[in-house]
Amino acid sequence: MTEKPQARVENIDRDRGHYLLHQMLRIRRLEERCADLYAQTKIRGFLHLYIGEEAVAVGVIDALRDDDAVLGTYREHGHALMKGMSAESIMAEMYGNVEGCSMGRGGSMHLFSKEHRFFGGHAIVGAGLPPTVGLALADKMLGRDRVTVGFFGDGSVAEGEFHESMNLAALWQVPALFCCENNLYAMGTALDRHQSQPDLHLKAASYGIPSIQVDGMDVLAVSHAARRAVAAIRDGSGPQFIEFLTYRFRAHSMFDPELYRDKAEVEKWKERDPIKNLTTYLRERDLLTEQEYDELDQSARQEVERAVEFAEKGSLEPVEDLLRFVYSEPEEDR
Amino acid sequence: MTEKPQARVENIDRDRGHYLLHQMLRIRRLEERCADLYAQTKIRGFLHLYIGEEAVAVGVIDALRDDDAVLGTYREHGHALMKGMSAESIMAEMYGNVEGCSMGRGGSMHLFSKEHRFFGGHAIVGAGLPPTVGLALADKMLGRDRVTVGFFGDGSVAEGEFHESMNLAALWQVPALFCCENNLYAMGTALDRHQSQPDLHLKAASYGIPSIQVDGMDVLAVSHAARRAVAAIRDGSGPQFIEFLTYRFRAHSMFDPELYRDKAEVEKWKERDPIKNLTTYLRERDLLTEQEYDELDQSARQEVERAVEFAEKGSLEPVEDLLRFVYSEPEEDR
Amino acid sequence: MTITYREALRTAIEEALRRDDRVFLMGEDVGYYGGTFAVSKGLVEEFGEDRIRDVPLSESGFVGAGIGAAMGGMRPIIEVMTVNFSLLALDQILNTAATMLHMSGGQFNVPVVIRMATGAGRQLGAQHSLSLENWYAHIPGLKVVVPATVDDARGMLWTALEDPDPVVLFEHAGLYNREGELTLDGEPVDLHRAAIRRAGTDISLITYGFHLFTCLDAAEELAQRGVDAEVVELRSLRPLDTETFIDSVRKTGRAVVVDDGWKTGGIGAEIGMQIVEEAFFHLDAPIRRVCRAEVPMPYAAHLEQAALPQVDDVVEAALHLVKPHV
Amino acid sequence: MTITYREALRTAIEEALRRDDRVFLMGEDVGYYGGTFAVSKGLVEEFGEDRIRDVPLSESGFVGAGIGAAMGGMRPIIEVMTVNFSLLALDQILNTAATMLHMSGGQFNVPVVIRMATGAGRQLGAQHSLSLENWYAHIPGLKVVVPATVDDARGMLWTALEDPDPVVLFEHAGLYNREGELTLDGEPVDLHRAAIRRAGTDISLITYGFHLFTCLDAAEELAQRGVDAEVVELRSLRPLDTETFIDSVRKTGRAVVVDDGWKTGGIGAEIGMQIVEEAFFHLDAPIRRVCRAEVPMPYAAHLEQAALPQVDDVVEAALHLVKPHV
Ligand SMILES: Cc1ncc(C[n+]2csc(CCOP(=O)(O)OP(=O)(O)O)c2C)c(N)n1
Ligand SMILES: Cc1ncc(C[n+]2csc(CCOP(=O)(O)OP(=O)(O)O)c2C)c(N)n1
Ligand SMILES: [Mg+2]
Ligand SMILES: [Mg+2]
Repeated sequence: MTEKPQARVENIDRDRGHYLLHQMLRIRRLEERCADLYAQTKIRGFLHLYIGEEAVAVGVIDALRDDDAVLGTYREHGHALMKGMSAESIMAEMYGNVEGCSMGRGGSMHLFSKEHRFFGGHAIVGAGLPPTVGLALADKMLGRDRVTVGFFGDGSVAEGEFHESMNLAALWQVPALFCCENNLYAMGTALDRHQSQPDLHLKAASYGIPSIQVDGMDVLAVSHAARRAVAAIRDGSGPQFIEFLTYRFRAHSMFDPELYRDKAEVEKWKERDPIKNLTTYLRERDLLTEQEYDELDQSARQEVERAVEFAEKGSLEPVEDLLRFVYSEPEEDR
Repeated sequence: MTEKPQARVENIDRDRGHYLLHQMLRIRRLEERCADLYAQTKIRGFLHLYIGEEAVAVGVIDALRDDDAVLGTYREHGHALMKGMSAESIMAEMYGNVEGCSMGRGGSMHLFSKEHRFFGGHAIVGAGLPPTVGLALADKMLGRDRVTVGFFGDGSVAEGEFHESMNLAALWQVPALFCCENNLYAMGTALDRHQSQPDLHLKAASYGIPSIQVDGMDVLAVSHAARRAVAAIRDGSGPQFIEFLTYRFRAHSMFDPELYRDKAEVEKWKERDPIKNLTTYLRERDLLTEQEYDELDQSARQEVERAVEFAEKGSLEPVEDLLRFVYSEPEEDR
Repeated sequence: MTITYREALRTAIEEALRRDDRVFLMGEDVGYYGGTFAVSKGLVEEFGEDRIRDVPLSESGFVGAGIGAAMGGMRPIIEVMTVNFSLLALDQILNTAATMLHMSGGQFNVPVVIRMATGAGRQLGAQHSLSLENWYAHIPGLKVVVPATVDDARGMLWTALEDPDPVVLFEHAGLYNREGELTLDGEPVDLHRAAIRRAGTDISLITYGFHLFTCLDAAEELAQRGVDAEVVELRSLRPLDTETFIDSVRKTGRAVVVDDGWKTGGIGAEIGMQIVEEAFFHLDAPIRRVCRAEVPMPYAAHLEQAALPQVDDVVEAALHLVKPHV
Repeated sequence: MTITYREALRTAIEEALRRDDRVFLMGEDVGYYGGTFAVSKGLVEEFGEDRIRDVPLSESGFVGAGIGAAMGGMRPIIEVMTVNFSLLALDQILNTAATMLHMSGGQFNVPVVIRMATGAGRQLGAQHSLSLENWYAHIPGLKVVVPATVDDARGMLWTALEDPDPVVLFEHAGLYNREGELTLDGEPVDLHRAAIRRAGTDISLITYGFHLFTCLDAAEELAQRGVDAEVVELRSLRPLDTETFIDSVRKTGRAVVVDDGWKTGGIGAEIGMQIVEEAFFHLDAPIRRVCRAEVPMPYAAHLEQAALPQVDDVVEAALHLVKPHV
């Protein structure tokens, strides 16, 4: 039921290489800017950066159709951006502006977009999984060929809800792709200190769900695995599970003093930076010039700056509206 | 990590054969009488009978020392009796008498005895498992060589708490024996309709816990497996898991119309009745005469009748004491 | 037509399944077992396994899955066998279902109906006898309804299914066998108005669910003693129809609140407090609460009955307020 | 000596670990991370992994394991990072810890201490900003304490560890950095008495936890306006020290209850209701509640602040009762 990690198998052309690189750069630059803005107290609350893990969101979500659904955790900026949500709407949300994707009610941990079928932004670890199963169940019951993708960390595999969800997904054979972002830590607790069996894809396999482990620092490997999984799920073959081995380069959140790991370990992983990784790959094959890289990077940086400008000019929801959205308003009924 | 079901391997003598048979008869007769008394409305609330599954409690608890701990579910009369609690104290409890093992506060689902280290009687499915881990952890931290045994049904394996408990038990290597009483149904839901992977011992194995599947209708097989497991645990080798394949001959509770299974299936399993099974085994080896069987049975029946008499003559706690035992009373502080 | 509360619920579920393809019932043993309280007996044979969906023992999992299915376009009726087990699903109900619309800035509503049995009185002991309606009534984003009559048992489910937001429906297990006269034709009923089930002038007995009948009996008893009690049945615990019970107390000047849950922090406190806030100057006496004793429910019948609100307790509380010196 | 609330808690934990070998601290990231709120920073280095026990994300599992360890002779301090995540462990807390002694007819007590952070105000959004002290205070079998001062942060843990029954200790996350004067020598403190933190004659401001400081500030402001407010800090939410706050209201005749949770069914309703039951004829005015707005907590700062009880809200409520026509 489980397979060995996949080697890079995608033969990519220049356009696709540039596209994937650009997507990762967009996420990286957005989040680097977020870190600054947090220091400037423009962004508040909890802020969890995805820096280092971009290949996962990019490779997986790239394999989806617009009408497929995505759910993430509190570490979901990259997923939201990749699912098509604008950097403006994300940045405005972190500013707490009414122009934000959740009208400023959600913040960094609760990005949502109905238009893009991006279902959050879940900050209770593991709690996004049962709804992932349910969204997929609805598609199955309604005879739609859509796929629902849930992202979650290694930490959530210890939560009971993870197991209840795997069992339900397997029993009902729902069209869901479970993407475990195994970055080796749940906050400050190392994988082998929170999981008696750290090979997490074996957990899903024990439910009879096809499961593989993939190098999450290699966007091409991610993309290949995701495309295969999504195609199979769309064809009606039931749920699939992919464990992505990845690493976060930054602290867990802006409050984390990182006492629990060595700088050297972080540096070692940075050598496998997915952006550097893909850049080297493309350069080696003469699919990317230095100037092209700079252009892609500049484009990403400009997009982020536009987003910051947008947020800076944004507005706050009137306090009188505080009690809105506790219950649906008549025009929203469906 | 997992092994094939064990064949009968214990070479038993007459005394031990009689002993095990007698224990199963004690449970059987007690519960048959409970069913009558329920019909007579002497016993109320929920009543879950263990009839058909006696070999499990008998074979496992027989392998324990007095100072080992046991936790069960709401289907725990047999376990309580086998752990040394008197039929009187159990019957009185079901009558709601103050002489009952839980002073009439618990009823059939909540039998307890501090003296016998019988920790209940848990009626929330799966909820006895985390405390099982904790009791074992206490022994480990305090350097005691005691074993804690938790019994639970196949249904609880679907609960998140089961998985959280397995992971904790494995991470901490606690001296606990997990006994899954897989009777093929969770209320009216058949195993393969509530578990995507119905080989339940594989679940525990996926946490790195040594796990086997054993014929739960054969008390000798149960006993053999339990002794091996308990010895290993006591030696400090960490938790173990045994899945017992068994069957309940009666309805889930006294309210269950048993719409979900065929009479024929029940009859087929009754051919493997653990009492009949052991009786035949002993008879075939000339270790049991018909008269001896009758004596053992009579002794069990008499014990039950004494328990009923005791309960009939029992008394009720004064209503004025309603609010006792919400908090510890000064003399109980320790 | 006279039917039982159980039949009223089954009829409601059956009608909903016929009316709307998006509706399905999911829960432990709703299918082949026939429903723990036999509410869904026979439905799996008629509607099939997909729409009468047995689930494993995974309260958080299947409630969360129901929430997801609702967001995906279905109209699930999730049966959590009893409120006792709903603790395992509370995170999904509070942190996902009740907050989703708000967190998403109004984008994602969750049209889910969650049914659960509640209450004590059948000697099921501490872990199977909770009444936690007050906890649910505390949660913004939920609606909480408590049908007591057969009309409401039949009608509230429909209204709940038409609601775009999560509705929790509490069924007191002591009501399933109770018979009542069906006066409505199964149409949806108003969810938000309390009902005056007996008009009176001397004192207001305010309650919900099972204790409607405790209060009606108490009112009869009180009538014999010359006290004319008004019985207000809340029907919905969130939102509370403050207006109706405040009007009643303004008229009678006295109130007893009868609550199936433990006293401290129960819904009875909320009702009492709202009366103080809105009708203080109309009160001729303090307010009294008749609640469950603050003890995990004992198994023994005599202790259990002593722990639960009884007709006599209500009568005594009312008399104390009306005739304090008698 | 001036120390922070965080330091007071750390000192208390350290002292407990030294005093009693059976004590250990368990929770997510209490060890190598140093504690989510840095309360246990440095302790794993001193006491080792066994006694400063990091646990996986398994709230039900590790809380239940702590309960079992307590029954097995240990004295665990279980840290559930925040009340938001405690929903996942609520079944163990209510159905096991709080009922065990009763279900077993007095045989098995559960000497466990469960600490959790609570409260909002740091822009953490709907899923990380709950205050559910009232839910815990509703549960017979639990004790619920809410230290607000550094003396209580240090002393209550000791008392809680000496208690034979489960004690839940709520720490408002907004207090960790707050400094205060330590007046006691770290001895155990009384858990059951409310404290008069400011004496006054005109009105009683009754509160707990973080809002002690809201109320003290409001009392200053009220003093400027000629109103002499008494501030009652409950300290324990279960049991409630009814006597102390009732005495206060008997004296002042007026009360404002300030509660960090949502209004409907909050602990504020209970306090108010007890005043009505016990001191109705001493009341010169209705009772007012100042609570959190009934909305899942929004992220945006201005909305969050608008949703939380503020000094001005307390002042306004008090003035309304004291000088209704001003
Ligand atoms: C149920 C629950 N418990 C605790 C937390 C606090 N918390 C937030 S993130 C986190 C670690 C999660 O680790 P992982 O799942 O590996 O995701 P990562 O942050 O590494 O992406 C913890 C403990 C929470 N949000 N929810
Ligand atoms: C958390 C929870 N959910 C539901 C129930 C209701 N219930 C009681 S027993 C049971 C079936 C349990 O089956 P299993 O674990 O296989 O044990 P068995 O009864 O077969 O011994 C159910 C659904 C419960 N007690 N607790
Ligand atoms: Mg992680
Ligand atoms: Mg079973």
